Amino acid sequence: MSSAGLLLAAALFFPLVLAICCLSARFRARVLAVVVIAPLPALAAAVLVPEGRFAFFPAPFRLTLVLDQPGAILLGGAALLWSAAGAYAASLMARDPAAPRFAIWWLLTLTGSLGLFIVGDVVNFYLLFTLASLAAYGLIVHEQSASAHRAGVIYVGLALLGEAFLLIALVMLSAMHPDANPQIRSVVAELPASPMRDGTLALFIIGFALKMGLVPLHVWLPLAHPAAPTPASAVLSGVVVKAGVIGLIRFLPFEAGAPLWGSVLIGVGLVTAYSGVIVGITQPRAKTVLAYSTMSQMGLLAVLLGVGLDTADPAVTNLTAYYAVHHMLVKGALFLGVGILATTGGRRLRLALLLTAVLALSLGGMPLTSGALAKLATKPLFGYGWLAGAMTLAGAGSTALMLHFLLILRRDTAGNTAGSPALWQLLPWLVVAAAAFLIPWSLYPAVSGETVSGLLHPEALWKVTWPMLLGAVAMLFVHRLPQRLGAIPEGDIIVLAQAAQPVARRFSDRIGGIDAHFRRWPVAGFVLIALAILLGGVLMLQA
Amino acid sequence: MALFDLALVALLLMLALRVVVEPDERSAIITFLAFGLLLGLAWVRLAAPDVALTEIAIGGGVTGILLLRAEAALRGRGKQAEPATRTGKLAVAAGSAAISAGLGFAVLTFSTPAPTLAPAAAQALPATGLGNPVTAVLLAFRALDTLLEKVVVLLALIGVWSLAPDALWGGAPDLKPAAVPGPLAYLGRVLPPFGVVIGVYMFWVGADAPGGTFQAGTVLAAMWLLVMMAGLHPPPDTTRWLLRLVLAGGPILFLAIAFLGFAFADGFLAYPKALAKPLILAIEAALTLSVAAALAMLVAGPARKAPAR
Amino acid sequence: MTPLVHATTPGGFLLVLATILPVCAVLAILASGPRSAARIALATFAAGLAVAIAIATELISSGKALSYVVGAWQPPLGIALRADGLSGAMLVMTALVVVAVGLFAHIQHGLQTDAGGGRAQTTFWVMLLALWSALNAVFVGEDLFNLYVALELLTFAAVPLVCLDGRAETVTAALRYLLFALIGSLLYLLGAGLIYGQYGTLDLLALAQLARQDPALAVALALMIVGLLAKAALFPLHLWLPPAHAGAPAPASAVLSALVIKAPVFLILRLVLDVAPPQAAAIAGQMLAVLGAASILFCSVMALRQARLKLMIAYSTVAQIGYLFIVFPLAAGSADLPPWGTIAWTGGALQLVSHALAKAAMFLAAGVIAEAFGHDRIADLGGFGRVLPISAAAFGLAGLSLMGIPPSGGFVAKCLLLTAAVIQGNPWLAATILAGGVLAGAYVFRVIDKALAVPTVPIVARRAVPRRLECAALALAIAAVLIGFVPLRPFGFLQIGRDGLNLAWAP
Amino acid sequence: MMAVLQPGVLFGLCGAALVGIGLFAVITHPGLLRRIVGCNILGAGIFLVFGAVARRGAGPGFDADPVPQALVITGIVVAFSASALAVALLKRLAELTVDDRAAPDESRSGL
Repeated sequence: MSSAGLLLAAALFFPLVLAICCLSARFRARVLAVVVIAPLPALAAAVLVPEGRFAFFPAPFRLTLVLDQPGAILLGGAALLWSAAGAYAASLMARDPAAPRFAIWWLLTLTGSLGLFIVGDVVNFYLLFTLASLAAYGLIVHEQSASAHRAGVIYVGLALLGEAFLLIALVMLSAMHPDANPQIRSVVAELPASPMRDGTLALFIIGFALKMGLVPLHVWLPLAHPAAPTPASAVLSGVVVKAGVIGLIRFLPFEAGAPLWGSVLIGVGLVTAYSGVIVGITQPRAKTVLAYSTMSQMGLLAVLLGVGLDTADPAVTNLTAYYAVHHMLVKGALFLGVGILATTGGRRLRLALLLTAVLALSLGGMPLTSGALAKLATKPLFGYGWLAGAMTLAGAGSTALMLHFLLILRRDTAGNTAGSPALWQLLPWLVVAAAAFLIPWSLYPAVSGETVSGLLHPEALWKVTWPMLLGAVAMLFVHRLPQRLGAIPEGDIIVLAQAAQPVARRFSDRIGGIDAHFRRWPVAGFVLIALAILLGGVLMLQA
Repeated sequence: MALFDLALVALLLMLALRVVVEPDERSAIITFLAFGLLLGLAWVRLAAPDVALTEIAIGGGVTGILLLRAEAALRGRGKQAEPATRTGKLAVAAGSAAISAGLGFAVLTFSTPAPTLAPAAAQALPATGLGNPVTAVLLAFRALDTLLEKVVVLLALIGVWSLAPDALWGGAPDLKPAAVPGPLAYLGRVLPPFGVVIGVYMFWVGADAPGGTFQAGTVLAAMWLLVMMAGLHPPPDTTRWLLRLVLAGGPILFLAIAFLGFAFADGFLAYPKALAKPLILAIEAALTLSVAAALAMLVAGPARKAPAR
Repeated sequence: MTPLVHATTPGGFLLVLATILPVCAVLAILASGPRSAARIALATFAAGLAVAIAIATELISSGKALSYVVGAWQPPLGIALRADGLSGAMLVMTALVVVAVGLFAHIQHGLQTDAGGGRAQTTFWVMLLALWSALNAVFVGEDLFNLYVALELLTFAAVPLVCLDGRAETVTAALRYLLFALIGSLLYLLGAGLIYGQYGTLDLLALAQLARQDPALAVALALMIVGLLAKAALFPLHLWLPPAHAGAPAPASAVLSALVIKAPVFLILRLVLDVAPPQAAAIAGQMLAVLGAASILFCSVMALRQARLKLMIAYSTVAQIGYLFIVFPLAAGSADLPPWGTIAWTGGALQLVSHALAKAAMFLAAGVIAEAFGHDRIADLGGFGRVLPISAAAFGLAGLSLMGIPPSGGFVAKCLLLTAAVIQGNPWLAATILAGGVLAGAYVFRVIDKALAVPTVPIVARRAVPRRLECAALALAIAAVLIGFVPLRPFGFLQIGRDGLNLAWAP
Repeated sequence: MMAVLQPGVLFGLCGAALVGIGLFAVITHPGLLRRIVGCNILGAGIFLVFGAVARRGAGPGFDADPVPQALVITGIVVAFSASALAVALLKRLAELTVDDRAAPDESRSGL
């Protein structure tokens, strides 16, 4: 086993081992100190390990790890964010008696979400996906408020549903494969020829869309992300939603293409991108606005993947990963920033607000920021048709949404007394913010195939600037709309689901009534006789 | 004889229906007992004297005591639960009739010539030294069933005992009615000696002629019950070692001989050829006592008196 | 074609020991009095576990089924015992669950103030041992009447367990259970009689070759299968199960739910696969699958509705039993593949075993909860995970298996069944399996959510519960998870001893 | 027609009818004691079917096949044990419900 393989394996197993060590009470008491180092092997692997696939353990338990470009990009960014957010959490929760519990959920979610970026076989993908999905519940409900609990319940319900869709999709994908635990690559290569191709793709898209928060399966996202403690919000919104992205990257047949499902993804993605902006702009809470922004950005990623699927362009996976890592770091930094700003006052507040503003506008594509890079790198994909226009408009929407976010922040921090955040909260924030700037710059040439100097060209600058101006103008108008704030409740269409509750209750009561009926002695006896006659009759007819 | 059979069948069905529709609990049970005795006759007509004896002793005798005592204990507070509606009754009646019809059809279409193990049993009979093939089936060919069935009876008995209130656990059941009716006391004094003789005789001839451990055991059980009900001898505490020994003794001896088969014969539950008959007789003797004690205690029910400490 | 006959194989005597050892212990307890019950039972656990493991080892090393001709009387006159791979798996599973539950009960009894020899304790030991005997007899039985006696033994051992606490509700439940099970076993006996009348033998191996399509067999199979369904409590014949399993003391519930209802299911499997001719098996399988699917969906919703933890687990049992019945159409053999070569067969067997382990763990955990808090109302258990972390973990791990979440035995089982449904193009069954998993997730999560909650008024234990007690549940739950790692397919353990029966499947 | 009148068939049919009657009783009768009696009728019917099978199996030197007869003997004993257990449960239940009326809610304290 090469040292590269071992390092990659350590990326997966190190946090897992730390989580298992928590069985010891002594270790548990100090576990907060290690959450910052848990993702470091992954970070090292993302930088040091060359592309390739590595197999561990003999046949029935074989685990395949794969590092390719999209995986490495996402793994590196995610590991960095996990580490920084971990440091932030360790400082934030130093006095919280429930911190060890939080740390265990943290480590488990971390293991799952990082592992997903490198796992190469079907069974272990599902295992890690499940781990990331279910362990995140512990992060969401940590604060034990009523809203956190409600968010957690809705989250788990939808996550279980997503698991079911994903499971049947994976089974359909690999049912015909002779190997009990096939490689993702090889079964996906066989997918276009499968008779169940369309069904499988539909189920994959549903399953992963749920995780990404695409309309109409997004309802958990704006409830769950704001409910969690700040560092958890950062990783949930930054990394954990990317489980859906990596899923689509791994399981959609980009080589062969699937125009129908590409169009579906584009359509769903656009609807998500716009509705995220429209609903987000009515939200009065900063973290909720960020959650809707995440949803909107996931919509854009879905459009990217849809285009790739439509045109059978495998290169789209790299670009998607690039866009995703930009969003991952920026969104992580923004969530941490909300926490920082709440404890900052005086002169430092202005600096912090400034940095936050840069980060926020980066999502809208502010020139020279990662957002601009991501938008420029992906622009060629859309050509010059209506789709390019739609994407530009979405960028304008993002700008408007982020301006709304900044206005809320200014309102919220207006009354802050002078003070400064703890060093170990400030530092991680700065690191993530810096990474959000540096990593996309350093990757740009490799991903887009163009030089960095091209970015400074006035034409390129204008290309990203005018949508921002459009967004700013739009915000000027929207700002004046009366009764905008709170017009749409958090979680928007979940309200409809709640209206259906009496129906569900009636259905359940009906079931209970039927059960009570069947459990009466004469009825059960009659059913017994009837079953015997039925079975006997059928068998006799055949004899 | 066909006419007799037809009349018997008609009578049996009538009595069974009567048991079902009779509103009065006590008459229904007495009808059922009559049904049980007639059933014994049916078994004679089926060339099954062993079964006939068992049916009369258990179906007509011990079950009768059991049900009548239950009826007396439950009178006035009998459990009425979940009555069926009229349509429900009709539906169940139709269903039951359909089941009967299907069964009848199956009985009529049994393959001919009828498959039988009689020749095989006849061939194997000499190896057991027994004359009664039914006894041979019970204690040699299918001895495992008999062994497990003994455990079933004991288990039912322990189950019945477990229904005693905690404070009375290990105590004695109470069979004696508040006032012992004269005839019962008289029967209790007169019958048992005869009964014991009949029981021992049944056991003794069982090896070669109709009869055997169950029939004998049941007769003995009935006699013991009579004695206890007449108040001549109170039932023992369920923790009494003698009672426990008699109960467990039969199956234990059976098991011991079964295990010896590993060493001295062809394996578990096999008998050495020369000793087959004496061994089987020994097992039967112990089992008869066990069966008698178990059946009697089953009828007697759970403890109703605190144990003597 | 040469008829298959039973011949005692080396190690065949182990089958006798498996059925008879616990019976010996019952008799020993009866003879020596209640005070020694616990000691005798504990000694039997060790011996019985050793026998079960020896049987599994012998099966693996010889690769053939174990047989024993009792008393050297060849069937059909005599009785034979036989254990193939599936039986072996059942025997080991039974031994594991019985021993874990027995240890739990022993620790629990130790907590009570009065000395041993009490009514409930002695009865528990006797019934547990008898139950073990009966289960083993069912799993190795080859003779339809011998199996009837074993089934009755099982019922008579199970019924007193239901009403050990002697309250009116549990006695009602026990009586209802006894009567319904009695109807079931009588129908089974009737079917056995018809089969004897038609074929002159009760030996399953012989029947596998003799059975043809004829009316008597049709009626017999219908009666036997439906009678066994009543004992297995498959929806809509589950009237007796929820009150009986929820009312019994925790260790009793654990064996009732984990093991006792598996015996009739196992027999249905044998009847359909070994006795029924292929077309009849296909039709019966379809009907059983419909009932199984209804059971999964209906009783999962019912489990979700329950306010009491033990009732919830009991309904979950009825739902999980449903999975064993949807195996029939999925495992339908083809010309070149016998049923036991299919992945659905493996999945079904795995579901049987992992459910047994998980359900026993769940009931034991529920028992600890009830012991600690004095009630099992789910709504009032907020934060119990803080007080009883090990039990909460056991419940959660067992829940993973029920939900079919990896890594666990339940996951692998459901995955195999799903794969079979997909390969066969049976979307309804696939959807049922998935929906059952989601519903199971919902009702397990309801409890987990309570375990993790932090209520405003912290929940306090009415009495302290020793860690040892909780560990029995945890061990079973861990076993239910680990069973997911047993490599079943290349291993072929479940196929041992089944190839001889190919004859019956040749078209 | 004569074939039907042979004991081996006639009593088999009688057994079949008894099974139906017994099933009807055990399912529809509201009285629990009568349900137990119904079970016994059901059992009697089943044993008669066995008896008919045994009678049909008469061979040289035997009036009937001894194996089903032995099975019936075992079955009768098992059925009696079942009745005894059921009756004991029923009596206990009657006692408990009477006690309950005297001292309500005593039984609800524990689990």
